[in-house]
Amino acid sequence: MNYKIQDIEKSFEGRIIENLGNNDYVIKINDNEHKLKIITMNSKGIEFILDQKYHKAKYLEQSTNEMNIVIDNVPITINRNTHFDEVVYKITGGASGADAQLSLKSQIPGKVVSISVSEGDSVKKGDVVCTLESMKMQVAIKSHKDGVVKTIKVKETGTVAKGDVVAEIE
Amino acid sequence: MNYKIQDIEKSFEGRIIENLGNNDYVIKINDNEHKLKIITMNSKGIEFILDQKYHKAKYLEQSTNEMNIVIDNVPITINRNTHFDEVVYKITGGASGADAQLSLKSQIPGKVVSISVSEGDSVKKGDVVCTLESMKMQVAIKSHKDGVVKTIKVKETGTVAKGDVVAEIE
Amino acid sequence: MIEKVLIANRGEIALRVIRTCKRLGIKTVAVYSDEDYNSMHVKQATEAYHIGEASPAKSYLNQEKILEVILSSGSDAIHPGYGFLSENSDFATTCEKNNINFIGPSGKSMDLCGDKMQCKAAMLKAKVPTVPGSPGLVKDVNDAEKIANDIGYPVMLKSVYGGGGRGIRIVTNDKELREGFETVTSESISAVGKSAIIVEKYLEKTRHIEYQMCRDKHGNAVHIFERECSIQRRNQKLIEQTPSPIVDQETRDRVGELVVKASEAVDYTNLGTAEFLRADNGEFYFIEINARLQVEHPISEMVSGLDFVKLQIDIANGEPLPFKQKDLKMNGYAIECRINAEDTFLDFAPSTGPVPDVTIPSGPSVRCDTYLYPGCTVSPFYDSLMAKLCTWGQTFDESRTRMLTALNDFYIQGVETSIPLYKTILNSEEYKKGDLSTDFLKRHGMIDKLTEDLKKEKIEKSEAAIAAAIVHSEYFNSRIQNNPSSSSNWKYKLD
Amino acid sequence: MIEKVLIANRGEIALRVIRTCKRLGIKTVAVYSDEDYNSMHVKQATEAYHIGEASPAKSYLNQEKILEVILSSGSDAIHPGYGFLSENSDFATTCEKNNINFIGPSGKSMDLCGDKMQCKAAMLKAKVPTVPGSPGLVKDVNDAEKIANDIGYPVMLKSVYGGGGRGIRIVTNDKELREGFETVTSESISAVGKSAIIVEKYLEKTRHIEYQMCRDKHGNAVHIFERECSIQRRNQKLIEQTPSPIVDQETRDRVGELVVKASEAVDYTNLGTAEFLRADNGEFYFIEINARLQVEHPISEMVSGLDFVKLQIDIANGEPLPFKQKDLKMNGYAIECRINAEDTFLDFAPSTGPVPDVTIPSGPSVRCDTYLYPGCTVSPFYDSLMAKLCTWGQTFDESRTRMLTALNDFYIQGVETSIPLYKTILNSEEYKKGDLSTDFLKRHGMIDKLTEDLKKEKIEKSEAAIAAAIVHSEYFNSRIQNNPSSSSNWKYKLD
Repeated sequence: MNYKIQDIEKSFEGRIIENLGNNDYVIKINDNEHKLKIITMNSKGIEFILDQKYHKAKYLEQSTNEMNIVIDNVPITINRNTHFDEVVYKITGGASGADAQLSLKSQIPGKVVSISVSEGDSVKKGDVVCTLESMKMQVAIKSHKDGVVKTIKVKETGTVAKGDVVAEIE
Repeated sequence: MNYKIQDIEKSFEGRIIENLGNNDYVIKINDNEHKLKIITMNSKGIEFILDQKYHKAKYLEQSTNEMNIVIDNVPITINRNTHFDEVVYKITGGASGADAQLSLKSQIPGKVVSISVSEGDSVKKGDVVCTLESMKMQVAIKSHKDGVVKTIKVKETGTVAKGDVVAEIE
Repeated sequence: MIEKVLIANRGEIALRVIRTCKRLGIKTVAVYSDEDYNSMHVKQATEAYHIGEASPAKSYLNQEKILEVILSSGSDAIHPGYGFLSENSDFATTCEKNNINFIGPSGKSMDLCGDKMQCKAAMLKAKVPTVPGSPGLVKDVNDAEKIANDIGYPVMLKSVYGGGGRGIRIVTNDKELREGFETVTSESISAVGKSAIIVEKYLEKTRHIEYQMCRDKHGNAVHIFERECSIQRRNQKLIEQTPSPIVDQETRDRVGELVVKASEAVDYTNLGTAEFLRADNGEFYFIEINARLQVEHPISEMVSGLDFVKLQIDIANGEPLPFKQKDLKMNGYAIECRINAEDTFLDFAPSTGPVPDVTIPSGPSVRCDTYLYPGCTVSPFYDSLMAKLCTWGQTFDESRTRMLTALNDFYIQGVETSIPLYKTILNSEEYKKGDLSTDFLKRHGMIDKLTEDLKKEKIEKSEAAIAAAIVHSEYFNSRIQNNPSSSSNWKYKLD
Repeated sequence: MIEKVLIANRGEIALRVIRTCKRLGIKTVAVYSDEDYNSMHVKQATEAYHIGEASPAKSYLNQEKILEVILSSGSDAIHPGYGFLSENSDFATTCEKNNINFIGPSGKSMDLCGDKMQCKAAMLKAKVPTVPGSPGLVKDVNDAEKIANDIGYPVMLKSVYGGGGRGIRIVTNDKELREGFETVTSESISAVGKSAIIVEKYLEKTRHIEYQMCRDKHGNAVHIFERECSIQRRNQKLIEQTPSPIVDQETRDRVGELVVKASEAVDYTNLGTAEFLRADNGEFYFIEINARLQVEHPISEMVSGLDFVKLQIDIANGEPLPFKQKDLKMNGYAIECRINAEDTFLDFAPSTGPVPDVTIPSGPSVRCDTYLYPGCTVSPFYDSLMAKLCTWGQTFDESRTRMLTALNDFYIQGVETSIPLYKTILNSEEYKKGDLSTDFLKRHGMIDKLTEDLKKEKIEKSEAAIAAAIVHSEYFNSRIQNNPSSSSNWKYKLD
C-alpha cells in the first residue's frame, strides 16, 4: 500500500512482512525494516512499540482513501491508495482544488448575525459572505473563490454547524 | 423494596413514586420524599442530583440480594429484599456466620511460602495455617475458627488467588 | 463569618473558588444553565441550582434569579468569579442591601473603577500617571488638535462609546486628525446615536504589565507584584508571566507604590488588578482597574505562596491583612498559558463541540485549572478559555521548560486549541530573550513559525504514523471490505 | 555531560526521573520486565528495552542484562532510582569501571554506608552521635552485660544477621539479658548458621527524623533540611512531613552541621539521606545513611524549590553546588502520603490486581507521583507503593487541609488502599498537634478511629446510596428478571 502524509512531500510504501508471534511483527516502510510490537489495539486506536520507541495512535474519521489519526498527540491526515496518482489530496489552508468547489462551508459552528450578499451577486475571493457569532466573538465567513452567488443556504438568526454549506458560489 | 447498608443498623424502604419527565423523578426513602435528577446512567453506574446535591455511583458486582456500589468514592455494600428477615448479611471483619463456614479463604493473592498444619491437625481460631508471599511481604493466613483441618487445598510454592480456598476446617 | 458561598459563575473559575472553600470547610452553592447540568462545577459544589437557559442573559447574568437562589439556599456570601456579574456595580450594591457579603470591592468603588473617565481623573489627582491625552472629552476638533500638539503625534482618537477596535483612529498629523475626527464622530453616531471623543498619546511597542492590588476594609494596602501579559491576540491575553523580564526590584517597588495609591484613590477593597501600559522608553501609564479576581491570578499565587481566594474571603470577612508589604517576597518564576478552544489558522476563530478524550498534564510545580473532563462539551455559549496551564520554576528557564513538557502532555480531542502556538512561542528565541510587546505575534512572525513547527512535527512522527496506518489498513480495511489482507499473515485479535 | 540516561527502575520513580530528563533535553532509556510492557515508564521514555521475566531477580536486579542495555543503547549514565540496584555497591563499581556515570555516590562510599558497623565507627570518629551501645560486636554475654550496665537498661540485643524484627530482644535487667542472649544467638545460628550480637540502648517514644544530604565531587556539602517520617507501620514510612513540628531553627542548624560532617565522614557524593532517631528527651542519634534518592524527596523539593533529579545529574556531571548553606531557605510546609495497595484491616496485607478506573487528584500545590492510569495493573511482584501524594502550604494547616481535599478526590478502583487511614490520621487532633512517634498508629488507636470514620462516612452517604440502589433495582433488576417494574413508570433510556 502507498501512503502520503498531508503537508509532507515524501510518499511511503509500507507493509507487514512478518508475524513473529506474541504480537511482534516486522514491517517495511520504503527500504527500511522495523520491529513493531503491538501492546493494545482496537478499531479506535493502537498502542505499539516501533523499534524501541512507544507510540499511541487514535484512529479518527476515515474513508477508503483518507484517514485521520492522532499519533502521540499530533494530528496527521494520511492518504492511502495502491497507486498514488489517482488521489487528489488537500493541503492545509485549503487552496488547491478548492476553486473547483461549488460549496462554501463554515469551518466553525455559530449563530448567523448578518448576511452580506444576495443571490446573484458577484463576489471576489475573500469577500465576506456572512458573519457568525460564537463564544461571544463575531467571525466572518469569506468567499473561497471569485464567482457569482448561486444560492444562500443560511438565514439571519439561524444556527450553523461546523461543515455546513453557507452558500454556493459558481 | 427494603434496603440495608452493611455496618449500619438502620434499614431503608425506598421506591420511585413519580416520573416528572426530563429525567426528573420523585423518590421516597422511608418517610421522606426526594427530588432525583439523572444526569447519565448505564449498567455500570449512574450520575445524579439528589435534592440539590450531585452524586456519582458505580455499580460493582451484584447478586439478587446484595449489591456493591461505590458512591462518591465510598464503597458500600447494600442488601436488598422485599422482606428483610430472610436475608443473612455479612459484617465487615467477618465474625458473624463465619464460624459456620467450612472453607478458609485467602483474602489476598500470593505465592505459598510454607504450610504450617497437616490434615487432621486440631487448630484454634487465629492459628497460622499457611504463609503467603506477595509484594515482597510475608502474610500469614490464620484459621477462622477452632476445629480440625479436613483438607489442605494448597501446595508449597504454588500460587493462590484472592478468594481461593486454602483449607477446609471442620 | 462566611459559611456558605454562592458562586455566580461556571467553568474553571467556579471550580477554583470551590476548591478553596472545600479546604476551608465553607459550603458552596453552584448555579447552572441548561447547557451546564453536566459540568464539573455542578458536581463539585455542596449544592447546585438550575437557573435558566443556556444564553448568559437568561442564566448567569440573571440577577433576580441568582439573588433568589442566594436567599433560598441560605448562602451568606457570593463570589462572582470574573466576567458575567463580577464587575456589575448594581448587582454588588443589591447584594450589599440584602446583607449578602459580596466578595469583591464595594458597589461604589466598582462604579468608580468602571467609569474610565472618572477613574482617570481620580488617578491624576492621586498622581498616578495615565496615558497623556485630553483630561476628559474634547469639546471639538480644535480642542483635539490643540491637545494633540501638546502631547505630540501620533495620537489616538477614541469614541468612549466604541470598543473592540471600533471607533478608534490613529493619526500622525493635523490633517489626518481633522479627517479622523469626522470619521470617528460619524461612526459613533451611526452606531449608538451619539459621539464623545477623547484624545490619547499613541504608544508603539508597548508592554502590558499589571499589578495585583490588595486592600482590606481597614485601609491596609499592598501590591502582590506585577504580571506581564504582553502576548495577546485581538487585545486578549494569551500568555502571562511573573516577574516581568523588564521589571527590576527598583521598578517593582516604585510602580508598586503607585498601585497602592491607585487602590486608595478609588477606595478599593479586596483583590483587584491595576493595569499599566509600559512604553518602550520605560514609562508606566495606568490604564484601568479590573475590579475582580483576574484570570491569570494563579501565577501570582505561585510566586507569593498565597491562596488568593482565601485572601478574598478573609478580607470580605473584615479581617485585616495578615502581612505588610515588606513581608511579601517574590519566589521564583511562573508562566500561564490560556488554553483556548480556537483555531489559530482561522484567525483564532472559536472551535466548539464534544471533547471525547482529554489528558490533563500534571507534575511538580505544574497546575492546571480546567473544567475539561473526558466526555465534556465545549459550549458555543460561553468564552473560549478551557484551561489555564501554569508552571513554576526556581529560574525562568525551569518554568519555561516545565511548561513545554506540560504542553506536550496536554491532549484535547475534538476541538482546535492554542496549544501548538504556545509550544512555538515558548521555544522561540524572542520569547526566551523576553523581547515582548503587545504585537509580539505579528512582530516575530509567530504564525509562520508555527506552520513550520507543525510540519517538522509531522515529519518526525511520519514513520510511526505510517506504521499505525499499515496496521489499520491491513487489519481493519480487510475486515471492512470482507477481503482478507493478502500481504501478511495477520493474526492480532481484536479486544 | 550526561546526554542519555538509562533508568534501572520502574513505577513512579522511573517516571520521576524521566520527567526531569525530558525537561532538560536528556534522552531516557527505560527497561522493563514481562510484567511491565504496558507500564507508564515504558511509554514515557525515549526508548524502552525488555530485560526479562517479572521476578526482580530476572529483570530489574539482573546486572549483566542491564549493563548490556546501557552499552547497546549508547547511554552514558545510569539512574538507579531507589530499591533494586540503587544501593548495590558492586553494581556502582562495575558502572564506574565501564565509564558509565552512576548517578549516586561512589561504589566505595556506598560500601561504607552499607556496612552498619563500619559506618557507625566512622560516625563516632567524626563525633556524630549514634545510639549508645557496644562499639562493635560484643565478645560474649559478660561483655554484653557490662555494656548494658554502662548505658543503662532497657537495652536491645540485636544479631547483625537478623532483620525485619527477627533476631532482636529488648531486655530490662541482667537476668533477661542473659536469657535473651541465648535466644538471639540460637535464632541467628539456626537461621543463617552464625551469630554476631550488638547491644544498643532501647529508646521509647522515638521520632524518625532524617536529613537530606547533598555533597558535590569537590567536597562542597550542605543539608537541605529535615523530614519527619515518624508515622510508620512495620518500620515502613506512611506519612512524611517537613519541617518537623519539633525541630526549631536552632536544632535544624545544629543537627544539620552533624549531617554535613556525616557526609564528609563517608566521602559521600550526590544526594543521600542521613537518618536519625530523636529520643523523647530531644537527643538526636544517627542511625544510617540511605545512599540514594529517597521515596519522600518531593516534600523537600517543595520547601526548597529545588529539582533534586536535576541536582543529582549536575553533581554527577562534576558541577559544583550552585548554592551555599546560607542560600537555602525553607519555604512553607509539605506533607507526603504514601498511597499503598494494602488492606489496613488485614494488618496491611498487600492488595493487587487490575485497576479499571482511577482518578488522580490535582490542584494548586498538589503533586502526585504515580504510575497508575485507568486500566493498569498493580503487580504482586513489586512493592505496594502506587502513588506519592504531596501537598504544600504556606502554613502547616494549609498543607494538611490541601492533603485532605486531595485524599478525598483520589479514587482507585480494584485494590484496597491506605487512603481511608490517612484521612483519619490527618483529621485527628493528635496529628494536628504534631504528637508523633514511630508507634503513632498504636499509641493513638488510629485503626479504631478509622473504623468509626468509615461508619460515619457510610451513614452520611446512605441516602444517596439507597437512591442509586433504587434506580438500579427498579430498572436493571426488572430488566434482568424480564419483569417490568411495578412500582414506577420507569422510562429512562439506557445509553
